[in-house]
Amino acid sequence: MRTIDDFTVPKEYEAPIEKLLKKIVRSLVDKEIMPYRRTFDEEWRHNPRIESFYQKLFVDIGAQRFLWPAEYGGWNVGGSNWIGTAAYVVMEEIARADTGLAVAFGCGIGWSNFMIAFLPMRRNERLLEEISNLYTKSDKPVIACMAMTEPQGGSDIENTEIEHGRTIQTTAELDGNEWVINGHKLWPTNSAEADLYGVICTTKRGSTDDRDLAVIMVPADKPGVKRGEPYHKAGMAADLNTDIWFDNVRVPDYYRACGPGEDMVFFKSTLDNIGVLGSISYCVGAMKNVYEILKEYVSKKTYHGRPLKENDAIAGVLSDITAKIEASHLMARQFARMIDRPDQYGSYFSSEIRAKSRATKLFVCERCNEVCSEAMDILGIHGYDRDHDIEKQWRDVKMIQLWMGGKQICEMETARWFYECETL
Amino acid sequence: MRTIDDFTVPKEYEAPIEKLLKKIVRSLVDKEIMPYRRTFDEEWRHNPRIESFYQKLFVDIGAQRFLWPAEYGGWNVGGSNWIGTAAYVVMEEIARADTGLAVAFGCGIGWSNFMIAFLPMRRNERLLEEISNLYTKSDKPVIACMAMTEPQGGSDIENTEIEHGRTIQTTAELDGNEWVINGHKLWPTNSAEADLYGVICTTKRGSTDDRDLAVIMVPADKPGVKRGEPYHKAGMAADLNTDIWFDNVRVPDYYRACGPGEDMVFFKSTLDNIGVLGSISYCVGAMKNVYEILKEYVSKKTYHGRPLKENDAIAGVLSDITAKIEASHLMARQFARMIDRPDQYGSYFSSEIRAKSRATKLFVCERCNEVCSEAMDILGIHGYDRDHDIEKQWRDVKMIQLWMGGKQICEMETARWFYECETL
Amino acid sequence: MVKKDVFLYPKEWVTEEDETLADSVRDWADKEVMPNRQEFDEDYEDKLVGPAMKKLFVEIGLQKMVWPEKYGGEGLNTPAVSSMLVRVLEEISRADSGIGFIFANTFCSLLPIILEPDINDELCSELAPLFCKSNDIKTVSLILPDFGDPEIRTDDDFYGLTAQVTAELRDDGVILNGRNVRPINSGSTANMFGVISSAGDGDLLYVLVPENTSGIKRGKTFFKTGLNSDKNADLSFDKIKLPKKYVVWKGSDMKVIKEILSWKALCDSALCVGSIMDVYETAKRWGTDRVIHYDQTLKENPLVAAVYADVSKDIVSSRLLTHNLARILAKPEIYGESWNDDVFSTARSISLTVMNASCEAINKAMETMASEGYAREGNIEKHWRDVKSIKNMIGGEIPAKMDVTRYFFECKNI
Amino acid sequence: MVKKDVFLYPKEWVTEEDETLADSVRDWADKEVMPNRQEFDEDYEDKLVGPAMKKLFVEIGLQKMVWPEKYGGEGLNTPAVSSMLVRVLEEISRADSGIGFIFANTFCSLLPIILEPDINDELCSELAPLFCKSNDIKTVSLILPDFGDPEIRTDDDFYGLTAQVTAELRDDGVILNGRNVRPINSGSTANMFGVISSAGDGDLLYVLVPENTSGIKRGKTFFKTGLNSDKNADLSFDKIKLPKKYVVWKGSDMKVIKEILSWKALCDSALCVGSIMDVYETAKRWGTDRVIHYDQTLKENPLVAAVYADVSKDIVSSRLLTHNLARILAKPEIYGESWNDDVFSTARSISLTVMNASCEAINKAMETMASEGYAREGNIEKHWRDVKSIKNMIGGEIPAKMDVTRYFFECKNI
Repeated sequence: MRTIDDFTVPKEYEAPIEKLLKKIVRSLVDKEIMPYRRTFDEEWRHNPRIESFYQKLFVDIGAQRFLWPAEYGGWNVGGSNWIGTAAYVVMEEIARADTGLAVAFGCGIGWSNFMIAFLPMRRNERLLEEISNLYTKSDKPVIACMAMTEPQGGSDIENTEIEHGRTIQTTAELDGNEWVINGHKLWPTNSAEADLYGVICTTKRGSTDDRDLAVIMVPADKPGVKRGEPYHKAGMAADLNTDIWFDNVRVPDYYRACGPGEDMVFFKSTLDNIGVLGSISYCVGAMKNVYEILKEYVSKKTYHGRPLKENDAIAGVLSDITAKIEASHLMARQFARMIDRPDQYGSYFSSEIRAKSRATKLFVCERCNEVCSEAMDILGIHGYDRDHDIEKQWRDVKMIQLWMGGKQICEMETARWFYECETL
Repeated sequence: MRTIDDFTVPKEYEAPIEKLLKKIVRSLVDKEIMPYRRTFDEEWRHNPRIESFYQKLFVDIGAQRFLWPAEYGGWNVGGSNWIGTAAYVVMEEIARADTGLAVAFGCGIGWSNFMIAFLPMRRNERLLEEISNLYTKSDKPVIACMAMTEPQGGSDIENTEIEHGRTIQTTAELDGNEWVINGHKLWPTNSAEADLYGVICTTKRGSTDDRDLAVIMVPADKPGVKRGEPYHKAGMAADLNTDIWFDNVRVPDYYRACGPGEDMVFFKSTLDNIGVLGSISYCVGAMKNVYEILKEYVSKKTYHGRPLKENDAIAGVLSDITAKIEASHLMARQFARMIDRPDQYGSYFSSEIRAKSRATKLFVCERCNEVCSEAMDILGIHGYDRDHDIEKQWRDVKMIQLWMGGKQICEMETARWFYECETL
Repeated sequence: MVKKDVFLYPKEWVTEEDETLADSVRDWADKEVMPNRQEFDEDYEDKLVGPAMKKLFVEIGLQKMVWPEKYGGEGLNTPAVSSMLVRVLEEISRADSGIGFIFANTFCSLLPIILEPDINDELCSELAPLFCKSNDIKTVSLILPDFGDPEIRTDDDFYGLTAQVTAELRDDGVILNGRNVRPINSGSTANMFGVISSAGDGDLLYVLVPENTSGIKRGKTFFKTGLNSDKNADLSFDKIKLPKKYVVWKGSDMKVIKEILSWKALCDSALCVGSIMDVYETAKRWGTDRVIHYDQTLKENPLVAAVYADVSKDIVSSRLLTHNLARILAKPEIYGESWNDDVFSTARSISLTVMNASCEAINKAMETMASEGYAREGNIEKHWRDVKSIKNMIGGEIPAKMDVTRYFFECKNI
Repeated sequence: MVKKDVFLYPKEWVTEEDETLADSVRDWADKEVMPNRQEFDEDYEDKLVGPAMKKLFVEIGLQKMVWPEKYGGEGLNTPAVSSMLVRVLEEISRADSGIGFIFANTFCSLLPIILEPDINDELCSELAPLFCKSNDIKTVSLILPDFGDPEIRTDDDFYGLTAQVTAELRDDGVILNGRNVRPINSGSTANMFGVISSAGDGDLLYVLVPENTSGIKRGKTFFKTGLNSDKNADLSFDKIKLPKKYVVWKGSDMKVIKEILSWKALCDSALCVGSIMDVYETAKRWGTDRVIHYDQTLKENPLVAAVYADVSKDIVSSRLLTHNLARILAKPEIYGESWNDDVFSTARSISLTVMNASCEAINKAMETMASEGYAREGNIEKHWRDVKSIKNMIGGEIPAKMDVTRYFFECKNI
């Protein structure tokens, strides 16, 4: 019988430990998440099951030691040339059960460490050591959060090519050997439960000089950090979003990630590489889950006295869904590979990779929304009840399309590169 | 400046001579086809320019010697483990200029030789020698044609999994050591100009036994072969389609391709492998051409006093087009790779490859239709004139979706495998 | 607030009385729902929905209106009620589609006994007081054929779909049986059930079942995507027995089912239109207040404006089509009866078109609002969930499509 | 042949006279076009199109009808002509959209001088005889703003689009200039040109230009995707000089352009509807005659039937919407004037919806016909090319979308 593992995997791109990783994560989510995920929506304020899952995945299995350099107690996977694929596979597997958890995981351990440790720029050893210790030595899950969006400006902050940080309202001022941070961020993944914030701020309001953009690490327990209640959303309840206010928050000067100019590169890479890799993995994970649920339903329920899947019209929809998953998965795997092999595909800081990453997110998110919606429609009057989980995926995945500047910025970044537009 | 070569090529899948092949074919079509293709539509009855192009490509460059085994005077590319990719690249390049020419090329030299020579079944040496000599020794282009569709039955003949040849009306009877063929075929590529027909027929009308399906080679100059006038179509004028009647046509018994049972495998492979590889390469070639034309148009014409491409709304459409091309191209390249590497992806006779090939054709054709249509809409009141060639591609590519059983059979084959349907 | 005619509709077909009623429903919505509508979704203890509904159903009196005058109603029980229905449902759905959905399905369930010229006097005289004299909300839960389930039944009762309930007609009454029965609406709360059941001999029955009939068991109210003001639950009918008078219709020609579905198509469409007109208001406000690129109003960005064009187009068309369907149902003398195949197929066609356009419109509007489109407080995502749920309750897109093709292409077996 | 009301439309709005005229156009189509319509596309020597058009334009008399009675016309020059126009264009387009397209654009070009209540007596008395008394076909070629070209002009004259012709108003007349001018229709053959031109001072002019004006040069008739009964060619106006009376309108409020575009939206929609109703006929015939799986009628295959449902839905909606737009234009006293922003935006919205639905419907119908969908003899691909061409002639989808959003979202800069 065909399963989600029958979608084509480009064999040439498989990571060395890919199959093992898949197996470990799938068995964990099948046990810890799948049986309970239907209740997540009502537990959007507080969900103890997620904490227990984090403990198992981050600490017991050791995911939070995964990426770090060996010299700081990590497993150095972040330095391998298959990190993109490995990260993709893990996130896809979690997303199959719950995309909210997958993004919480992706953002929680993904960006900060990977970036600081492995970006080919000035390595901020002192900060790296501090953060790495936080992750590798802790026996509690450590959750990070990248705080970028602000109350106004749409996707201006993410629109680095045009705005160059001009609209950022959160400020960082150097006072002696400390940064003083003031501002208001909202919506980021993990914002309501993070231990560590990476705050996108400006050292000079209104500036369009890339060097004035700063990424500064702010531990959540610093005085002046205040956060709101979790938002109530259409779905994706496992990811807790809220407002964060920084009121004269002081951190040491070396908490700035990389420094003037390089912070902008860091920030872009967070969006273009890790952000996109995550987004498309969540979409594909959700779609594969839709496939497996749908398959069971259409094999059981009948129409004209025969299983739904034997009706040509329904089979037509099933096959459209399948083709979209196959295409999205292949596109996603290609992108993961491009992250793994800059020697083949060029630096992942390049404008080419940025454009292609956005084109990929644009395309995969759109297909994912369609797949979930079409599947729901097949279920008829059972499509809208919690029992089949497809409606959950439908609600959850819309968020992926909307975040990181949404669909429009993907369109602008894609057009800008492929058509040499200058003013978008 | 970005060009059609900036769509992502999976580096790991590149064929050894891929770049060279591209260059040779592109320079040929840029010179011989591009400047003249606008007139093809009015020359649908007879087009001398195409003949000259064939002479250059098939004979002078030697494309018709390309695939054959070395022992029969060929270059043995058909036996390489990069034949799928190499064939894909060549067909895509021709299709960029004219999909009708590309399919005429693909069918003209592609299927017959490749299949007989390299399918892992009984090798019909006597036939192979005869046909290979036809190709490798001729100083004129040799054009082949696979005759399958009949006046009734929709896609029944192509629907081998369900019909098993039951509806084939063209018969082959063994009379001594000769096959006697009777029947009526219509629509196949090259039918109006082929030198050699591969005729799908049955040795027993109404049979559902795969062994009764026969693929028999019929040289066009045999007595009893009659063909009609070329059809007048919506586009794709460079491919000449017509009716063919076989009236007691006699050929030697060894002109049957492989024999009972194996002919069915041969036929399926023609559709699932070569047919699909061709179809998707034509689509991608056309889409890339649309991209380059469109790019020029939106860079020049203005709206609100600025180039069209600098209008965000138009850029949005441009980027959707781009993402569709990128996705289709990647999916197509993956399929070519799967043909190249049965060691990695399994035999290309498998039901898995069949299903995935159809899913790929389904998906890529649909995107291609959308891309051409959206591009045409951007052009406004210039969209419908011959001058921009986009309307030509729009008219031409619809055919690709319709042939080989059309969209519906792609849907049924995909659903059948991924959902284990039994009665579609 | 959007003027009621920003999106043009054939005003000639809507009477002044219809507009007056629609205006009072709009007032009700603004007062009773809008101020705290975000909480309507999780109003598990019925502190908000019930009281608001009561005002609408009882005080404004919707539940009384559609009954014949001679039985205590207000006599809006002619086909000409359709345009009023559309305007009223538009206004309810603008605030909360779930409440509109309950009213719509109650109305559709009662149609076969209340609608001129075929009034069922026996049942009207018995049931009208319940709806016209009570101070409580009264609703009917509609139970239609569904996909089959091999563990229960898979018979082809209604063009490939299976009746969820079986009926055994005896001399002294009718016995209904069914388990895991999924109603369209109000399974947890309805005062009556309108049930399509199969007699097994090729005939279908439409039976009205009072809630207190012994042998009815209601399951737990389940969580669902949207329409959360409506509390739904699966039911079981364990050999429930009813007097024959409750068998409203019996036959093999599907007449009553098609009548109900044609009117349900109208109501569903009107609910969708109400929703997307509110989405329009919200999106417009957002697009006007939000600034990007330092000094550009969001709605002035051409890419966003292109999305708004798609949203607007969908509303323009959906509203016009819905009002046209109302007219078609209002004038059987011109367009034919609601159960005729041409009207039935046209109704199903229009409702599919409107639902799809509405889902698409909301989906796109969300995409211009970034995360706010996804937050409860953005007031868009609820419509997105509600309208998708309405579409689900059409009973599967493919069977609905077959209803369209069957007439236009004269098919027999689909 | 499909009955004219298989797809319901608001018959109440169509008069008996309208239907009678439509019937005679249907007869014309069946007799003059249908028997050899496949050849209309390549009728380079005008052996078929011209004679057929002449019967329609002159003998049946379409070109005379819309002129005021007092100038020799038949007085169908009121807004109420809209429903007749739709029915007639439906019938023409069923057979050949190109011919309908010529008539539609001729009508739209003349609107500003012939339509009640704003009749231009001077031009009517001069021009009416040309159209009403002649035994030859008389047509007007419409020239609208287009995307700009840096080698010519890129001014923002009409919401970002550039007038293709510039005008210089002098005391003794007007001088027009333009090169590479692309008309909407009939560049090769028209007897007159209806030209939107820019005065350079923010004002636009609508000028009627007789074909014999010196300085007009017509390019070669070009090959195009569809609408091949219409012979189009680029033009150049080399300082052509005209008396002032030919300046029909001058202003900065876009009034006349919006009026023309609103009516053009109606005509384009009606043409699309006529096309897809014929596509429906052909697809139905094919689906009924064709056998697959040995003994299954094609249309009984559920997958094919699902495609047919999409096709049917698109026709149901498109036809209703088009007739609604006709009503909106027919009744300015209820819905407002055709150049008002709400009517203009609604018209643009409906025409976009109808065009897209029509393109989609034909596209899908083709997909059920395998190669036959692609062959000329299948009689579908011509509609596919024609309708796509009509859509192209809207002047770019994005500008049209901006026309929709500008009103509904109150945008200023798009």
